[in-house]
Amino acid sequence: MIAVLNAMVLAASDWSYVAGAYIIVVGVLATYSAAVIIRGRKVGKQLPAKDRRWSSE
Amino acid sequence: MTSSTPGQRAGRFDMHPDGTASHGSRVLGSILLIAVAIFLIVALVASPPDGAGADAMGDMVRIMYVHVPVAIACYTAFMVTAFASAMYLWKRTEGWDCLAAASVEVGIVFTVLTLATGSIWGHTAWGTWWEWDPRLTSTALMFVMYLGYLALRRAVVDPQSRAKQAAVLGLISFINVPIVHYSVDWWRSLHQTATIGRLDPTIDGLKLFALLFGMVLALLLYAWLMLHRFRLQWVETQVEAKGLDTALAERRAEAVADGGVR
Amino acid sequence: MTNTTLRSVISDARLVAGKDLRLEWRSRVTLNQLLPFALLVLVLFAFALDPDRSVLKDATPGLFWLAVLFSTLLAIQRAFAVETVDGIIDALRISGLDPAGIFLGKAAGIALHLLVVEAALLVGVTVMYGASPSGLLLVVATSIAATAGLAAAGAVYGVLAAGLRVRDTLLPILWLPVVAPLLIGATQAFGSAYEKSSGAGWRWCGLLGAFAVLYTAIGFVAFEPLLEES
Amino acid sequence: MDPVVRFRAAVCLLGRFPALAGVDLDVNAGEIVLLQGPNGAGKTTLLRACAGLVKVAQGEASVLGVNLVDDPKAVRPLVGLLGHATGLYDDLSVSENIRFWTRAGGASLTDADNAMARLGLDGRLASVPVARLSAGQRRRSALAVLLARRPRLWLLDEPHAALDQAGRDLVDSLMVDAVNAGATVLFASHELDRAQEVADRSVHVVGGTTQPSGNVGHTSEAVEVD
Repeated sequence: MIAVLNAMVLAASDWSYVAGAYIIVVGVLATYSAAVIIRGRKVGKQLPAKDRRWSSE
Repeated sequence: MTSSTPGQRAGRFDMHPDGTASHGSRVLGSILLIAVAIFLIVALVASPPDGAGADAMGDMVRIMYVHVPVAIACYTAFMVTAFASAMYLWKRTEGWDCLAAASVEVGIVFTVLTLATGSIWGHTAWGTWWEWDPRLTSTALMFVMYLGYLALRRAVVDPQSRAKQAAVLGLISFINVPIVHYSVDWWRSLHQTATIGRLDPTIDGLKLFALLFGMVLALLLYAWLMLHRFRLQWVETQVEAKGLDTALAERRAEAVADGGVR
Repeated sequence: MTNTTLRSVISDARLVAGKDLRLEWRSRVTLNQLLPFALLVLVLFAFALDPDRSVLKDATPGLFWLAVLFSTLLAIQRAFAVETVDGIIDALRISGLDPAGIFLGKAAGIALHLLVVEAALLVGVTVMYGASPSGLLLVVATSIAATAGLAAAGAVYGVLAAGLRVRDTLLPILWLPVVAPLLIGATQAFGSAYEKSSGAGWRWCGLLGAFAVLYTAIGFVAFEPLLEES
Repeated sequence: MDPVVRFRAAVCLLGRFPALAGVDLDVNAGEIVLLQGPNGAGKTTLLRACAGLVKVAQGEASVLGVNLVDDPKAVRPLVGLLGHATGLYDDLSVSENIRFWTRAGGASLTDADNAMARLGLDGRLASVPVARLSAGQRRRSALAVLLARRPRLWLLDEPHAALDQAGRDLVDSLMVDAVNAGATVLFASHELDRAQEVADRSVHVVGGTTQPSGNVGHTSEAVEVD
């Protein structure tokens, strides 16, 4: 794993580091947001809408 | 954008009827989506590479624009947890407990990102994926500490016990963060060699703007994530507690079933 | 008022610590299990590193405190295992003992056990690693300060985990990151003590003392709510 | 005079389970009251709530003038609880255990010695580690701790369990002595024949609620056997 990473790194320029960092940040945040929203929908089904104050505008 | 009747305006702008979204979170989320796009353009395209002096960072400086903001967001998250824990111990209302729990989870996500971007940044500076840099090391310890917080929450069954124990732990953990940080700092400063130094580039102009933009964006992202995560935590607590009326009725029914005795 | 409270806290602490020492005297868990374990860790370090003494000798401060840290985990688990069987936690809550007194007593009991372990380890590293300290006073001061910190933090996290089914696995992940500063400080202080340059060592020793004071204060406040919920 | 124990629609939760689902109970000073009811009815939780060990989540509850909803801890020094568990350290001897818990409660060692003598633990048994005791002997030791602490309200959960004939007689006489000395006794038991003899009245606990109480003799048709 580390060897592969190192090989990639040797072949690449600064930009691959930068791209890696940005992809990780954006990717992790997007995945986590999606996970939270999906979990919210699943659990929310078990609770009537009147108990979720934010759902009624 | 009312979505009371599903199907009438079914589309991607409709809120999911069971979800944790609200009008406010929708607006904030839309703004953030646009802001992230602008930020990426500013940080990756518009801003110039660091190019002055012998230890210039070149394009690597761009990692700073995400590393520093996510680090700030993770410290903010744990600060919110400590505050919410203190408030829970004072007020004993479940909302504060939900806030503390939600903030730890979001904070851990930002901590992972801090460690990852810090490690990538470090690889160019030090040539290894991990160097015993004080900030990185103490962040890693903090990461484990808050994983322990979540593990404790999972281990306690009774909601009130869980809230109280977690609140105490949330407060103590926050006291630990600076202790760990400074002890690691002193530890490293004794062994500091010339090859290991933090490269702090001079940042100004558009670079400074990208950094500040990133910080504001990270804090807003934290706030938006918290809107959803807090509501999720709240719904989970309510679902847990919802059974009480039913449970009371069932429990009393045992007496009725047994009531022939009188 | 506060004076009498403090006096009752201390007398409760003496009662609890005395009970723990008596328990140890009857059961000999520390003597028969903790001490051999600590010395075993020293032997295992030698297997893992090198039979060549110079490596072991150089690493002595760190290895010593790692061995102490692992032994402390067992000591904490033992200290709270005796309190969580057969309704004893309930008895403690109802007993009229001041929770701060119970905290101090448990911490003092753990600390005394640790001091015995450390004395044995000190002999162990001298004999097996060939490392003898030049600054004996610093060694003693560091041991006392670090032990106080380890025991105080141990009592806080011990009671936190005490009532849980997963306590044996949860305690290390909660407690070890917290005492990481103690490992650093004690290792650095021992490093100076073993290399004759004890200037920085005393500063580290002061840090250890400050940690001990801080965690004693935390224990005074936090033990009561934790005892209620464990 | 206020009752020693006063519960009104009290609800206690164990986790999410309402072990008590609305209890009304009055116990007056100097009474010996028997709690009867099937297993899992909530008798143990009721006794633990009286001792300030279980929070009262809804309703009103006070014991010895202490409001259990606001400050359950304040009642603890005033009561003595004998639960299913005995609360003794296995590796310490009988006398060491009794002396430790007596001193913890602030009573004198003379109280501890007197209590041990009263329960017949002052002889050879005193120096035996608790781990080597029989279940009945452990219970006697726990009773000695309770006696030495001189509580104003005795809370006994199945005090007759695991005891021999002499031990049961001793428990009964302890309860009577306690009441004569000004204390009040609330106890749960399944051995109704014996319990009803010593109790002034009984209260039926079912499904986490209390049925209206009556005189012991009149509820004898409610006797259940498990």
